[in-house]
Amino acid sequence: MLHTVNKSPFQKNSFDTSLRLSRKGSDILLIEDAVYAALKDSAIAKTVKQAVTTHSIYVLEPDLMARGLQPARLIKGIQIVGYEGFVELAVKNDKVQSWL
Amino acid sequence: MLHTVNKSPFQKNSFDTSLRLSRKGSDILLIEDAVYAALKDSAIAKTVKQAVTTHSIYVLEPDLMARGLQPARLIKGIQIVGYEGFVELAVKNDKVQSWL
Amino acid sequence: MGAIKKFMYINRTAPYGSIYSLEGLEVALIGAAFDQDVSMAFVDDGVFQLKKGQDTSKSGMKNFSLAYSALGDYDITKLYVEKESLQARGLTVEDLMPLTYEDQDDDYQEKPSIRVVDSEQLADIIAEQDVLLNY
Amino acid sequence: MGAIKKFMYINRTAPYGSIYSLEGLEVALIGAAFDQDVSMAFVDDGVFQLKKGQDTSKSGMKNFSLAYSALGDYDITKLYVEKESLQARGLTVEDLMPLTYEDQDDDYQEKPSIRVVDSEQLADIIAEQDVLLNY
Amino acid sequence: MKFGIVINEGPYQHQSSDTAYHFTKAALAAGHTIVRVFYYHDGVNNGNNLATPPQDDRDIVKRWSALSKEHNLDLVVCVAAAQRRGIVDADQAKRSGKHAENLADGFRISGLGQLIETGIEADRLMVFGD
Amino acid sequence: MKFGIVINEGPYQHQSSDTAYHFTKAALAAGHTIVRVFYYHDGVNNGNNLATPPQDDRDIVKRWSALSKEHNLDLVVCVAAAQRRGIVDADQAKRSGKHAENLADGFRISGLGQLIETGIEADRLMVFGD
Repeated sequence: MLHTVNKSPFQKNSFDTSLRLSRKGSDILLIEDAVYAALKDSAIAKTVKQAVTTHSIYVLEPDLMARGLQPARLIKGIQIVGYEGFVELAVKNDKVQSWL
Repeated sequence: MLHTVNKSPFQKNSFDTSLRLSRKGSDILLIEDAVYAALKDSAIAKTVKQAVTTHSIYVLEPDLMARGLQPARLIKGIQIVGYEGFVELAVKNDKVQSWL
Repeated sequence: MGAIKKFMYINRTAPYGSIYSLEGLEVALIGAAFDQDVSMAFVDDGVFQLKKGQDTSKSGMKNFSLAYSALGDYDITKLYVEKESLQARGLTVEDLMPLTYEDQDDDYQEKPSIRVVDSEQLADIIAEQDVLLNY
Repeated sequence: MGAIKKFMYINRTAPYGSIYSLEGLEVALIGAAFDQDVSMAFVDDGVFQLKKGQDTSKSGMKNFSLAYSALGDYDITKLYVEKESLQARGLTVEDLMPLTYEDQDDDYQEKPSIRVVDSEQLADIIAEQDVLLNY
Repeated sequence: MKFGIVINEGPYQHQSSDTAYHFTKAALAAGHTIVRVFYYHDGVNNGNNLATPPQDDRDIVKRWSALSKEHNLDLVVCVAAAQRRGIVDADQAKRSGKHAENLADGFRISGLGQLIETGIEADRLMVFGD
Repeated sequence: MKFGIVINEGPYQHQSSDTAYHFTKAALAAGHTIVRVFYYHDGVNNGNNLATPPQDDRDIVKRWSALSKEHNLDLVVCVAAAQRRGIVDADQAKRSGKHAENLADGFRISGLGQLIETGIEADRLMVFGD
């Protein structure tokens, strides 16, 4: 199952809820302001590093770029995809839930 | 100085920021979804009880009523005002900051 | 149109502060006519939608809370409320409206629609759905 | 119109996810013509507005980050960035655009506009303002 | 005392316009003056006269128009925000080659300078938004 | 594969409509079908043809109209949400006694049932909002 999140984890609880209500092994795609969750050295980096071991975490490249976040700044294990990759994730998983 | 907050403290960081960036002794008025911050026994009640000792905390009655929150459910020391009281708080304080 | 799908409406917002919950309920009521397998989840501030005693007379908004009582008549009988969300907000199931439905398979007995589940159970229920809409 | 007022624009939202930061910057640039005492605060996700290297070519949005460089020319020279917000996001001031202004009172020397302050200092600065707008 | 009111969200989606309306009414009832109501961001949608809400709900656009008429309120919609979102008066419609206007009674379209002026003229500036 | 797209926020204020647009384009480019794009809540404002964004910015309304024309997309605006917010086609304008319509090319107004139908017909339903 694919879960998308579009809110900054520093501003709203959507990312937390996506972790709480997704099964282990799910795919989580961070889009829009949720891409900030992928940042190394943040106050929530520990939670995200833990999540990388239980979920497959993806981040949308066009949204990373718009916000000036370089790939080197991301937590290891998070995978970068474009809009094509977003479509592929939606095809690969049989259902999609958007945490707004 | 009057600070207003209109977001649920369970959903967004506005209430936290209002506490961090307001001086002790300031007035804080909880309106709209921020009225939930006044609830007893919640996961953030400890923070709010502490805030009542450093700030004057008010809550907007029409918004409490709409959401079905009875006065008996509120943390002690939080004062209930109507729209008239909201206006009076804005008059009494020489400036107003809205934490959205 | 083929097989029946599992539709779940996931409610995460409080009422009145924004319109999502009201317009989300409108979707659920309209959707009931389509004979799908429908359930609703109340998570995060969504649990506040079911709070008893809503009274909008002083704020001038439309009080739509009574419409939740109609869900049973529309055969929407599975309302999952997340325990962790209730607890974090200092609420218990007694704070919620007592929503019920008449069970056609059990001599039309009146039964509670609200089912309190924990996060792990709800994650499993969500994973079983086909179509997920969010309000 | 009487005395000069202290205007502060408090920026708490990230760029691109919503329009508040772009339209907020438009207010600051227009407001500069009114000869008030203007400052800006960057708090919470607002600090991301100043992040270096924004590139919207793949997302098709308007890249307005270069307009922050114009603030100095508009005599908006006090950009307060909250230290706690930077730290929580794993950022340092080196991650931000190097915004500067020419100090008319000091032989037009180029000086940094960004002033990192802690929460307590910022609370004091906010308490000194007359008009507060939020983006 | 002179109040300025800023509304940053459209009607219905968020409560901001409701709260601002009740605050404005209460301020007027207490004898205060409203320098201006300024609509910015999606707030400009409060001036869309093509809205027809359900009969059992409040009519937010008409309510602002009526309050403006009763108290001679200056309701100003930001031109730049309005152009982005499709709120136009007859003049704007002509300039941008649109087939119609949709600005409600009592509202006028003007520049962001009016927001700054409101901040200067008002004793208190109240911001309502999301 | 058949995708359904739901958009719950208006243009510009939130990124949702942008993300939905790029997703839709990428899905079409990969050979997938779009059953319908359904606009709900403030999403109905994506269909307001009175918008004139700045020339150096994208025109979100026109972009949807153009994509619809190119790929024969069904763009549906929810009637109840649209009435609240003042988005009307010629028929709705007549029924509600409005002086004008403002629904952009390629969009049509219909009921919430179309949203449920999209969920039934599509292999994947994608929700974009705030």
